[in-house]
Amino acid sequence: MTDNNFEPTIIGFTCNWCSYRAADLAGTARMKYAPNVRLIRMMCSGRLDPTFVLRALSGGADGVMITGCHPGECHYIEQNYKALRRFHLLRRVLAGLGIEPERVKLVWASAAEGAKFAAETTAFVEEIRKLGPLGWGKGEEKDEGGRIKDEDSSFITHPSSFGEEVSA
Amino acid sequence: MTEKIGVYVCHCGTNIAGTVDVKGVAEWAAEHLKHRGVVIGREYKFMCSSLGQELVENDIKELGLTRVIVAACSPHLHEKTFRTACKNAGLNPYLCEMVSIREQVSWVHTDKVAATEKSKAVISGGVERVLHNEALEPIRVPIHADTLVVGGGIAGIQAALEIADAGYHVCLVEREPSIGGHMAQFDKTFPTLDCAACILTPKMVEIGSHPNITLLTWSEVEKVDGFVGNFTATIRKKASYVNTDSCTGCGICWEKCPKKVVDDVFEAGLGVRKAIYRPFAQAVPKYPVMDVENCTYFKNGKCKACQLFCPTEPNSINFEQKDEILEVQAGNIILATGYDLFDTTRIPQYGYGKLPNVFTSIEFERMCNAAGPTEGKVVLRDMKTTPKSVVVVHCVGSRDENYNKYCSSICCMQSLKFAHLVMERTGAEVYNCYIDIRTPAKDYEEFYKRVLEEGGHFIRGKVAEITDAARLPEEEGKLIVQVEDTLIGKQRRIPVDMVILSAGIEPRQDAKEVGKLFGIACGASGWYTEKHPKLDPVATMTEGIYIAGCVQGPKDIPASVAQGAAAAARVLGKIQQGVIALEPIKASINETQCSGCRICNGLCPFNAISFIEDDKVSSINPALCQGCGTCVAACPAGAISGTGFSDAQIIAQIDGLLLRNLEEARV
Amino acid sequence: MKQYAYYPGCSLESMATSYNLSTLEVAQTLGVELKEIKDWNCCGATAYFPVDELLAHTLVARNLALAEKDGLSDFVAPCSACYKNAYFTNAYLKKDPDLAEHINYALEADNLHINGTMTVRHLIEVFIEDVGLDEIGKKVTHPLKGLRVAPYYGCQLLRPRKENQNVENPQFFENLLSALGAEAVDYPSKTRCCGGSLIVTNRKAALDMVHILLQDAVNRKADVIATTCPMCNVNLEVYQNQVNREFGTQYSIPVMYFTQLMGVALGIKPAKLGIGKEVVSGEPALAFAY
Amino acid sequence: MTAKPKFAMYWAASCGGCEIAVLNTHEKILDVDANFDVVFWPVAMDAKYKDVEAMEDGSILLTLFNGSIRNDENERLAKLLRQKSKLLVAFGSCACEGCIPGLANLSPVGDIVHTAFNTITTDNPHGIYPRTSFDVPEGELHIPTLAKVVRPLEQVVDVDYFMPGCPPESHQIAAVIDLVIKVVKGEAELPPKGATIGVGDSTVCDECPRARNVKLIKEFTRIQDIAPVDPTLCILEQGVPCNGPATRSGCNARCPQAGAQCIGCYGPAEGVMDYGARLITAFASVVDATTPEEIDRILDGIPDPTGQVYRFNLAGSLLKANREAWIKG
Amino acid sequence: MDIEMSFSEEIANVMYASHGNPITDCLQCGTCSGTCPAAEFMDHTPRTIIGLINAGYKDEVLASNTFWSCASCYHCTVRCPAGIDIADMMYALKRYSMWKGEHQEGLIGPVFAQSFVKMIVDSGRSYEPLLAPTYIFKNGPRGLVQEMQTATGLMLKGRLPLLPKKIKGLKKFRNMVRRIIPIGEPT
Ligand SMILES: Cc1cc2nc3c(=O)[nH]c(=O)nc-3n(C[C@H](O)[C@H](O)[C@H](O)COP(=O)(O)OP(=O)(O)OC[C@H]3O[C@@H](n4cnc5c(N)ncnc54)[C@H](O)[C@@H]3O)c2cc1C
Ligand SMILES: Cc1cc2nc3c(=O)[nH]c(=O)nc-3n(C[C@H](O)[C@H](O)[C@H](O)COP(=O)(O)OP(=O)(O)OC[C@H]3O[C@@H](n4cnc5c(N)ncnc54)[C@H](O)[C@@H]3O)c2cc1C
Ligand code: SF4
Ligand code: SF4
Ligand code: SF4
Ligand code: SF4
Ligand code: SF4
Ligand code: SF4
Ligand code: SF4
Ligand code: SF4
Repeated sequence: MTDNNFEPTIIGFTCNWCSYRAADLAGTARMKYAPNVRLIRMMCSGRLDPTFVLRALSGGADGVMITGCHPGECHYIEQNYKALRRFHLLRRVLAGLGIEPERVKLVWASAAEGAKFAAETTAFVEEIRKLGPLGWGKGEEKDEGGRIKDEDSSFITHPSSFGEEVSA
Repeated sequence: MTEKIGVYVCHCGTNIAGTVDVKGVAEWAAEHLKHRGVVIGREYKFMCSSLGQELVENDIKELGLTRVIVAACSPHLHEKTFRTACKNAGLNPYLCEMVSIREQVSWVHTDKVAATEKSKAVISGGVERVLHNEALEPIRVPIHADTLVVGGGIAGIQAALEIADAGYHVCLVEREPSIGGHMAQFDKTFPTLDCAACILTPKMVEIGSHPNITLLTWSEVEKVDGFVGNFTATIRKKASYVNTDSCTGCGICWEKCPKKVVDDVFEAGLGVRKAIYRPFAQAVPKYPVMDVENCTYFKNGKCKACQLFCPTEPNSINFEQKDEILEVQAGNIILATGYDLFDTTRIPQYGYGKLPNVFTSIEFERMCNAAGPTEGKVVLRDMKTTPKSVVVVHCVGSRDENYNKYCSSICCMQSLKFAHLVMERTGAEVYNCYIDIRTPAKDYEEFYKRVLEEGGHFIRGKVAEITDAARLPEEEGKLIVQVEDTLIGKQRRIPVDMVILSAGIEPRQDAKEVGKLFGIACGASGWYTEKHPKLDPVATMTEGIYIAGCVQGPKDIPASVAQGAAAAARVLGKIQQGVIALEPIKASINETQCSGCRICNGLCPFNAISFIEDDKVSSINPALCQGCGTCVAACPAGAISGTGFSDAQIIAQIDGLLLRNLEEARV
Repeated sequence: MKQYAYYPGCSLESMATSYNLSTLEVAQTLGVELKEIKDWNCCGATAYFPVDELLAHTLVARNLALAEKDGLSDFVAPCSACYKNAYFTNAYLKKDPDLAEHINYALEADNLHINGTMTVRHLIEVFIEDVGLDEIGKKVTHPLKGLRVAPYYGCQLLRPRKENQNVENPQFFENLLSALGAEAVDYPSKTRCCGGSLIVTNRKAALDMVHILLQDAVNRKADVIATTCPMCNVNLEVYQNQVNREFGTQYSIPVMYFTQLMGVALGIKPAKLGIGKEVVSGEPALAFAY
Repeated sequence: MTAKPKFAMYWAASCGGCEIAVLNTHEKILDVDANFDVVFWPVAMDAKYKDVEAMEDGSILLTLFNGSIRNDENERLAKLLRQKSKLLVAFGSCACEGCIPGLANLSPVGDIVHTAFNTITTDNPHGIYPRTSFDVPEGELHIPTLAKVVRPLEQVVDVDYFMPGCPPESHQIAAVIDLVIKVVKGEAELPPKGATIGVGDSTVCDECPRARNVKLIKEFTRIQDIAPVDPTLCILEQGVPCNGPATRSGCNARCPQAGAQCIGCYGPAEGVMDYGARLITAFASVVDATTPEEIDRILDGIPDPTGQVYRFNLAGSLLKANREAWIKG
Repeated sequence: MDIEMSFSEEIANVMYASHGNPITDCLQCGTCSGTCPAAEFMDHTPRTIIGLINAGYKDEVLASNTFWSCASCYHCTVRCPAGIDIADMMYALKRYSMWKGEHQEGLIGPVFAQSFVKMIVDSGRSYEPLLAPTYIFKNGPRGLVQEMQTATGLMLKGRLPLLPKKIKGLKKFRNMVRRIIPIGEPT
């Protein structure tokens, strides 16, 4: 399924010291990249709680980009390694849930790597475009009580693939 | 209470307005985020101008805004500006958030529609986040006026003297029996060729006698507790077996000591000392230390010659002395533990250790030193023959993927110094084999010129190998240095009597462990990481811990001294302030919810998290916490929360960015 | 007892028969079971790479695949060039799935497949690592006392770097010689190239390189040069005449395979070790062993 | 004497363990009878749906609803009981977060039906599948139809209180019953709406007697693969992924006390949005490695990470289901 | 993007990919040339060749005998401070020049390499006497005499077999080779 008009929505988590600055640098240098990524600034990639990724994916994002300082260059010494470990386990869990692990990407970008940030962002948007929409946001629209609407809980009656009853 | 939020969208001239429909965005926010508490959406040409700031201030006062969003450039540029404006208008500055629609929208996108839509999403995210912001106050901690300096090389000496002269107390801890560091080993120092001892000794003496300095030599820091303003260091003062109250440093003990030991540290293996020794004549302090590994008495229970001959009353030799553990309080710490020399045996093709007349740079320095093992004579390993020809090899272990990738930055100048000294003392022919000659400081190029004028030969080429296998008669009995002379494109074999390896410099072997003690990190090459490589080279990421000299990276004496002084200035600034305000971006643990699982305990690089055994809960020391948030994200019980970066804030921002807030009213 | 996939290589069937003989004898004495790979092909020494890199790797891979098919996992080559080729093809195959795919496609045509389960070592490594110097020392019946041997490692045994090996001043050959009771000479050109691959294509350069090796050995008063490779051996031995003619020298120094020296020390009859096939006779140097 | 307040209990998609747990409160069950008028409890007494329908809205004081919402009947009853009850309690893990039935969300419902009716373990030579409605002379018969995903009670109706556990511990049930009785008598106040009741403040580790240290794991493994197991040391420290650190306390650390790792039936701690995320971060935090290869090697020791972190919570998690089940249903 | 490939990129591309092949990282330090045992016989030192490649002097490089004089000893490779596999690069240059059919006149290397490969492809094994005629005359009459003497000496010692060997599964072997390089259809 490739939808040519599909514009992915991507949430990017950036670290205050490196990748957020890399994004700033890409701006200062007027580099161009795809507008599909919306960034959140955290103090460190180590702040990345997997909940955030799950929230983004379940709330309508088609992909999540996590960025931090290169290994060995973390502003907080070694916290990006912790982000790396979580990222690895999270991807495994997502795969178990049938979600392409490629929808979550980890990029190391130093404050000087504006070009890398721009290039990785554009590349990621293209990767997600190829994967197609994730399709979670819609299902969670709530009615006034904060519950899933009736029409979403589409009941199964007769899936066409099911065999017909054969009279004896 | 219902929040009143003001949204301000900046044109930045045409910087933003050129790509984003600023007016449309401001109106959209006012209308579509009304149910989220936005009471006003304004646009303005230059938000950071004084008029722009006044706009915000007036709205706070007149409309009673309780939260502010400024959509403009990067928060790294103007967050402070707008937070200050809020503060001036009586709003807690932490209730103001900036979102970037310039660096991250208008400058990087071209499609006006997409850029405008993204701006709306970004603002929506900001609005949701700011709804969860809390009013915060900076944390204030008092600063202890004493300073701990670790490492008594030239950098540490300089730092200690600056602070002590300013009237504050310093404790200087040095691992070796004497301060002085590497500089004490040299004879002359480039580029002016002053005698190292002549300029260093006065400073060492000053340290020894300064009323504001406690000097702890033969000592090491074992533990550091506390945080900026209030560190407690546990220091082990190793037993020297000499009672410094009575010892006069007369030297009779080491004269009489029968046990000779090759001095691998100060004399770089070229000279000998005794089992009881003072590393060099000008050592500070003047007292000897006993090397129990080699002392005959400690080995087989007999000797005690030193005690027998010691003339003082009471006798200064005390075989019963024990290590002492001291605790020192300090408000700030300066680390100046210097460097190690690259181990040249790691490059077997240079023959060091196998070919006797291949010397290291430090060996050569000792040889040139009038107080050294050859009394300043430049001779071969036989300690008598004067060399007639010498090759100085540059970049040994530096600029090489196989060893250290970086340039050691001192060895070019040091090699030029060696060329000069060899010519001055022996008249020998000297060849410098180099890749590039790097002389980027005042009077350095002039020094290079001088060596050229003195007749030094320069061969551009990294030495491939050094051998004693002669092929031609003129090579017999010589060291042959094989190198491509790249300027003529020929492989050359240069037969000489002596080779000096300008070994590079490396982080101290224990730099990583020592760094951990103080909560600071090493970069990829192993040097300590500074807060900012250009704008804050002596501070570290850990408040209150400073670095100076070669711990921060390879550098020469002038630069080490400059950093020592700079670190001292930073510390003095802190002491003068009396109290320090820390950003209130901190993590804290809810004790009721904490299960004491200890998952978080290993995660904080600043040792901010500790486990309280009695209550079986973990706890965070806010002064040590740097606010990275790693533990917040890690606690499986959800017991850790962070001010300024709470789960609620980030989750809300995610929802806002995804525009999930538009459909329903949840205020 | 562990079996090794033995890859003799072409030279051991022609110029270097004595290497083959002595290898098999010594292996047997030490209880190392060498099982020759069935229908192996030439690995191409250094001559394939200039033509086609993929072909070069494929030819090597075929031998590895044959060994795999035999259910063996330890590939042993006595020739340093063969060893180097096998070592790197094997290493690249393991870390480069693309290459492995290409090669397996070609191997399919020969009903073969390679999974990358092999470890590749040189014969001398197997003796030192698996038998052990202590064990070898214990089996020595005729210590090579007083024999000054120049241990010639050559290049392909060491280079390019294999893991964390000391490529500039290795010591394992010296240690082996000491275990045999011989005196290892501090041989300055022990890791210098003998020019083996140039002997055909650039005779002048090759002879110059051989000359330097002989000169260093003679200057260090070696009685014999020991080698680990048929190419080095032939180069250093067979071309001594040509060197003498070219440089006006008088070299006549025996060049023996390390396995021959081991054999002598282990008390194996010289004839069984192919001793006597040399152009420069080793007999005077080894006289005491007769 | 005023009429006794009314009590109901219902069993939706669940195993029935919750009902047993209520009976397991022993003599406490008599208090229920003494203090309440049991109007609807299909497992214990006969009653018709239409009787309930006939009741006045809000006339039942307390309904303990166990089981998740798997089909339209479950949903209908959930809505009905919500309408008729003052206090609706999601009782047990299934009602709170989907529990084991929720693991069905790993597959599209079509696959589930297919597996049930047409695999080698089923003797169904003609490939006959049940229909959800069928015409008989008496009229049209309905059997409940499956929803595309299993949902916890809260995703269908408003819930007043949550009482997790698979099943909830009997001492906790007893405590809750006591509390409600006290409230009825005016001796106590109800906790705020939406609260989780019958649980502790912290997580299982809080009640676990095992000793613990800073954790650095080089190898994850299964408990049966370590010998000997240290009975006094934290199981997680011994390399076995224990869900205790993330699981709400209240069970008295039953599993770790008995020598097994906690598998997480009490659900997330207070304020936690996604239980699985908390476990991901907990396990990842103790992995002692810095290179991707080494991290992967260590994580290989957790063979089914999704099952490990979502055994009881999948339906109640942020993502709720496997993608295929969610999209295709 | 149709940017033309630089000569150094072309060469890097014919080198084994997983090395990274950073030939543009060369510092021009000369370690390789200082090390090279064959440097004296090369018209350009290895370092100069890298310099010429990076500067795009393709014709000069192809006309040079440097890479044909390389003994593949890898001594330069292990010493290069920039992590460049120079010996591998020399192989790449050989391949490149044979591919383009451009090399210095009168070199034995290219002929030898080709006849060697042909022999192996034909028989699966190598055999010294068969190879000899292809290059032996290049060394001139004196070389020929020397070669004959050397060969006779070996023959007498039983070190030169009289007949070439072949492997058994030759047909399948050739099919395998065919999947990599064109050697003509099976007959
Ligand atoms: C051969 C050579 C020649 C040189 N010549 C010149 C020259 O002519 N001119 C010039 O400008 N520069 C020269 N330099 C550079 C110069 O040596 C350095 O710039 C300077 O010494 C750096 O001083 P430092 O205080 O940072 O380090 P160091 O001199 O290394 O001092 C560090 C001190 O810390 C102590 N220490 C280490 N670890 C601990 C610990 N854990 N606890 C307590 N104490 C500890 C050490 O014992 C030492 O005393 C030369 C360098 C070399 C190698
Ligand atoms: C082209 C170029 C590129 C460079 N790039 C880099 C780089 O990338 N990274 C790097 O680290 N360094 C770089 N440098 C070096 C860097 O510019 C200097 O190290 C640095 O700017 C020095 O700062 P300064 O304050 O000493 O002097 P300056 O920047 O020159 O500042 C001196 C100030 O004093 C004022 N002034 C002068 N006389 C008087 C007076 N009599 N009364 C009052 N005010 C006076 C001047 O107007 C000026 O504002 C670069 C230099 C050049 C030339
Ligand atoms: S700590 Fe590292 S990952 Fe985190 S913000 Fe800083 S630099 Fe980035
Ligand atoms: S007792 Fe030890 S230190 Fe003293 S003189 Fe004897 S050997 Fe030297
Ligand atoms: S300072 Fe000079 S000798 Fe030292 S590493 Fe740098 S370039 Fe080489
Ligand atoms: S991770 Fe959380 S629950 Fe565990 S000890 Fe730390 S704060 Fe307490
Ligand atoms: S937020 Fe970071 S710095 Fe603060 S205690 Fe937690 S891990 Fe340590
Ligand atoms: S065994 Fe499980 S429940 Fe007990 S302390 Fe360890 S992790 Fe927590
Ligand atoms: S050794 Fe390496 S860096 Fe130096 S010239 Fe040769 S290729 Fe270039
Ligand atoms: S590999 Fe080639 S270029 Fe390199 S040193 Fe050996 S002969 Fe010279």
